[in-house]
Amino acid sequence: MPLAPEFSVDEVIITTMARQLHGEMLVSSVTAFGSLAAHLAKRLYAPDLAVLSTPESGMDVTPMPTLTLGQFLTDVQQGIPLTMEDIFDAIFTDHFRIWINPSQIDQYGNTNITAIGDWHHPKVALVGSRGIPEDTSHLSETFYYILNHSPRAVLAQVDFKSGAGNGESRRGLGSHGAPTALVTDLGVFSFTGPGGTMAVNSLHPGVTIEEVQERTGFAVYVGAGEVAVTDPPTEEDIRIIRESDPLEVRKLELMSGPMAAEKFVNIYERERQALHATYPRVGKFGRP
Amino acid sequence: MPLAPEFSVDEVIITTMARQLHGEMLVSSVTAFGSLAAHLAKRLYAPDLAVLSTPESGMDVTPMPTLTLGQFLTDVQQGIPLTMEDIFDAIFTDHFRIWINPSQIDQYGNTNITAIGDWHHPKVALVGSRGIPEDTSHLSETFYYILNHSPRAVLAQVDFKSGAGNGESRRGLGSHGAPTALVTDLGVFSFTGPGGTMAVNSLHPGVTIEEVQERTGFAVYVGAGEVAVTDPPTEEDIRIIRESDPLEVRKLELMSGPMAAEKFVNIYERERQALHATYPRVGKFGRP
Amino acid sequence: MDKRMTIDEVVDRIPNGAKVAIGGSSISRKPMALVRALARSDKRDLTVIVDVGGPDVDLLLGTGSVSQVIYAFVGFEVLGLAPHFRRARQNGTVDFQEWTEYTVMAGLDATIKRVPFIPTHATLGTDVPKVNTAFREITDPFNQEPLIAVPALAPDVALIHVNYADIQGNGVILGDGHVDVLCAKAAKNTYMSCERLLSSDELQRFGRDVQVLRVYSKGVVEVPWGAHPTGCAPDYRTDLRHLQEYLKAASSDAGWQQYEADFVDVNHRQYLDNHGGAEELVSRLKV
Amino acid sequence: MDKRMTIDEVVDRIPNGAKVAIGGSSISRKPMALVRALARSDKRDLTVIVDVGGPDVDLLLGTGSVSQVIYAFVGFEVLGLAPHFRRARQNGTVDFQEWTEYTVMAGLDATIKRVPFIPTHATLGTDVPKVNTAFREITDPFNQEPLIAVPALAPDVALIHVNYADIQGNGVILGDGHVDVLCAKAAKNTYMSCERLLSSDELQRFGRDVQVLRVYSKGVVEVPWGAHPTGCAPDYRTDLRHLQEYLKAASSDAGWQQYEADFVDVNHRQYLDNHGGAEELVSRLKV
Repeated sequence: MPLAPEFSVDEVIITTMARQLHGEMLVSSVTAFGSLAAHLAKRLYAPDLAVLSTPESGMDVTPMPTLTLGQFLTDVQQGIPLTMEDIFDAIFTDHFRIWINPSQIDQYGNTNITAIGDWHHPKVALVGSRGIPEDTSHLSETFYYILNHSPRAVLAQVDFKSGAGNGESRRGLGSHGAPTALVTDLGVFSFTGPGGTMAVNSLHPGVTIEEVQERTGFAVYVGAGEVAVTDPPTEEDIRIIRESDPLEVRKLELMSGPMAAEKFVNIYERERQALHATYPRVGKFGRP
Repeated sequence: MPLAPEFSVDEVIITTMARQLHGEMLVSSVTAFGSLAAHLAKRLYAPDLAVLSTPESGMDVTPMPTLTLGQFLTDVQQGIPLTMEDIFDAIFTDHFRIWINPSQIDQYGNTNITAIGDWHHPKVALVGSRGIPEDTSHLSETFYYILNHSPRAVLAQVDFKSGAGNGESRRGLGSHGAPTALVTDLGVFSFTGPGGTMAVNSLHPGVTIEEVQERTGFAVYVGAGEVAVTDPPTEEDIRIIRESDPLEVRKLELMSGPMAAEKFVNIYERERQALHATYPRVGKFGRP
Repeated sequence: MDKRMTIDEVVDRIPNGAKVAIGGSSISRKPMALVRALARSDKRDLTVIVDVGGPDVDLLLGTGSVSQVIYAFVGFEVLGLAPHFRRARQNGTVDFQEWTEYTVMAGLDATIKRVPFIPTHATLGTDVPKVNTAFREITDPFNQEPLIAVPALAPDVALIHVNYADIQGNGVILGDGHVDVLCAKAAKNTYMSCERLLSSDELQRFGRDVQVLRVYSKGVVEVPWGAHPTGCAPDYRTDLRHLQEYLKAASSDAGWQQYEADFVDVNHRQYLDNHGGAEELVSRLKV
Repeated sequence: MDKRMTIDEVVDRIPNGAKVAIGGSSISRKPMALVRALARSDKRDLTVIVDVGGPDVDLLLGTGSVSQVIYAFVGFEVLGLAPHFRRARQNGTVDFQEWTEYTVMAGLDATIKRVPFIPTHATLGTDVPKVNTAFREITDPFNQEPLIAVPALAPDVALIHVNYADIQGNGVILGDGHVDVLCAKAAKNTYMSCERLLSSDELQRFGRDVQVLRVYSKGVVEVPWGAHPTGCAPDYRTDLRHLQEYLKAASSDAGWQQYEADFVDVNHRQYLDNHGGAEELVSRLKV
């Protein structure tokens, strides 16, 4: 496949995320990046994936990133309805994959979405561990992404372990749920360094090791020899990503402030029409 | 209501069973007697009952006793489908009732459907405890019936406790699942005698205490004063029972030998037509 | 049995200090009409139990109705953090107990199955058991491995919102089920609002979409738009514009007082009128 | 992924000594075509795991394929006791482990949730824990009360029969679900026969009747009448006449040898022909 003549960082990240997925797995998403990575993977790299259209349901229907987590795609009888019990049974039986976007990840791959600072007196209270503890104690592969690689996000030690990484977090868990990969705007990292610490797998085109060390809160392990460059997206990768996200919901995750607000309003207004066009209200069989 | 001019023992038993049921409970049945008692109760005595049409599903559709445990009544979209998880959640939360027909019941209300003789070397291996242990550890009311009251069926001690009665069986259980009532062809019994043993509540019309003692494997407790007579069925009870069981599936439970075989064949041939007439194959919405 | 009641009759049945489980998930199918009525009532010291919380938890914190929150997550998803939740966590004015998505489900299931706990490996290796004092680490009697014993969560009340219900208390959920059925089965008293009441015969046509069984329902209220501003698939999407206003209002005392006056201390009809009425909502939110 | 295979390919994948969980319930929706193929194969020393067993367990005992049975119930319902099961229990020729309906479900669920046990009050006060050596009585760490620890049941293989499936291994169950989904999720390898294969698009129209998810299926076989002589609602009722013949045959060695020759040691088409063909079955068994 010819490489895309030009691509943006979100497209590099989504393509790289997509290429990590494989096998016949339920794939759930609570972000546009996760949703698009799953969709792209199913189209090009892992055709057996059972991609969900909402965080917990709508199996095997083309997901479209929406601001409301695809909560409408289970209306029409495309997509197989699942229950929360199905989701956690799939996690416990290792038939589930998800790309997690933590607020903090540390050198051992411990992750934090709960609080900045001490849990009991947080500087910033975040959202709570949600389902990350289940993922990090049961899945044979756990995937993380961070869009803005910085010393505050990728640091020596997380303030609170919402998810279990390597090292002493493994006590009583063995390898179940150990961290597999971290994708950031700088590169792809694994946890194969000394003692299961973070190591460089590949750097995105144009990124240097110095930049990585500068923007990381600890010394990232770099193996011997040449550092690989991340395979860039192909034209087909880019085409599928752009077709799958006509509203550009993915761009929101990269923005903040007034720019994001404007984009948000714009997407929200167009979302209804787009959803309606993509998923006409044929209604549910037997529905009065 | 006028009493029925004439009625048979099965109709007395079913009516008596029906009059024990009350409240808003899921009622499941694996016998014609249980199914008819539930149906009669809902019609006349306990309108809030949620009667199932199969052992585990088909809630709130008129059950018709069938040789195949009503497995067809969930075809048409009458009746709310339940799962086995729903059934046991209803048992554990005490929203469930069932009339159990044990092979043996003893003076403490322990019941046996597993084996005659020693479990390891049974004289007769029966079917296994099925769900009776769940009922007798969780329900606030447990109901039993026996069609042929005899010293072999109603005895001092069961050969194997498939279900927990009173006395030392209550250890660690408290009152959860303790026996409530036993209905036989002789009368209605509770477990309110000394130490939670079996006691006479009422005798069916024409039955004497002597007959009960004769046909029981232990001395049944009889309270002071006059022994009550079971309220006989009314004409409406009888009418509903007969209308609800046009094939007379209930009669099979009272028969044995060639007579039963003949009846069985007769019912089985007519069942298909009767089911078809009662539950036309409108088919399931959305079914190809 | 006809279990219809009004929103206020539901609130009257919730005592001060009650443990209230709330269905739905973050910005999806929260029983917001019931939650708003509870928030504007004088009920206090509530313990709120949610798997994935959002505007429901945040509003009850904003009105000072809550003394404890048991949660796996509280947030506004794409819109960001929950303002009153964040403030209360940081000020320590309310007791918070952090659980996780499965352990909340397991805690409710333990109550349903009348067992004191359910064992799991979930949360081992994380800091959750360090801050959640309800959890206990036990040793598996079979293999001597460490396990977390998740204790039973026993709500006094469950509040859920569904698409359709009948007057007997059967409920149809057409979109994602979230943990509503677990809440309904685990709570001593479950109250359900619905977009529309149907006859029991109509309801039965939904087959396995009938997810809430009447034996678990104590009361049913017909409340169109009863999940607003959260979404109720397939009837309407989440009102993110309103949630943006909510976040803006919650950022100042004056703003919040105005929000309460306009959208909390009013009955459901006035609430809809203050959004320009149902027609306006239809045009923005029906897909 | 196209997971279609033949009945014999399914049997080839089941090793001697395998733990085989079988779906259905007594005389309802047992995967009898797969069970018959297993029974006529040279596979031996199988452990059969059923919640509510019937002709499935009895046939595999009759052909000497089984060395252990884990069960809550084995019987022919209205027709009475299971002859080979009864004989084997009384002669002690096979190892039997008596569980109960919920504990079998809990044991499978423990494997699904990767926990060594699930606690319950069920079977306390009965003799089941006295004869079932797999159960263990534990003391609840919270209230020091006695509980039964139900150990995980880990099938190597699950065999189930459904109404419709697609070639990817999604399965639709229209009648009662029994414990088929638990078997499918708990087993290392799940093989599913179906009355009819549908396209995945057709299958999705069944909504929540799609109960078996393809991620749990290793193989799919289209076998019309695949549950016969048990019933498969709503497609056909239980063939009680054939089960009567079965019981008669099982009462003598000669009768049983003849039964095996006519109905076990033959492929599925011959099996149907020996019943006078599908048309004959339709006339007797379709409702």
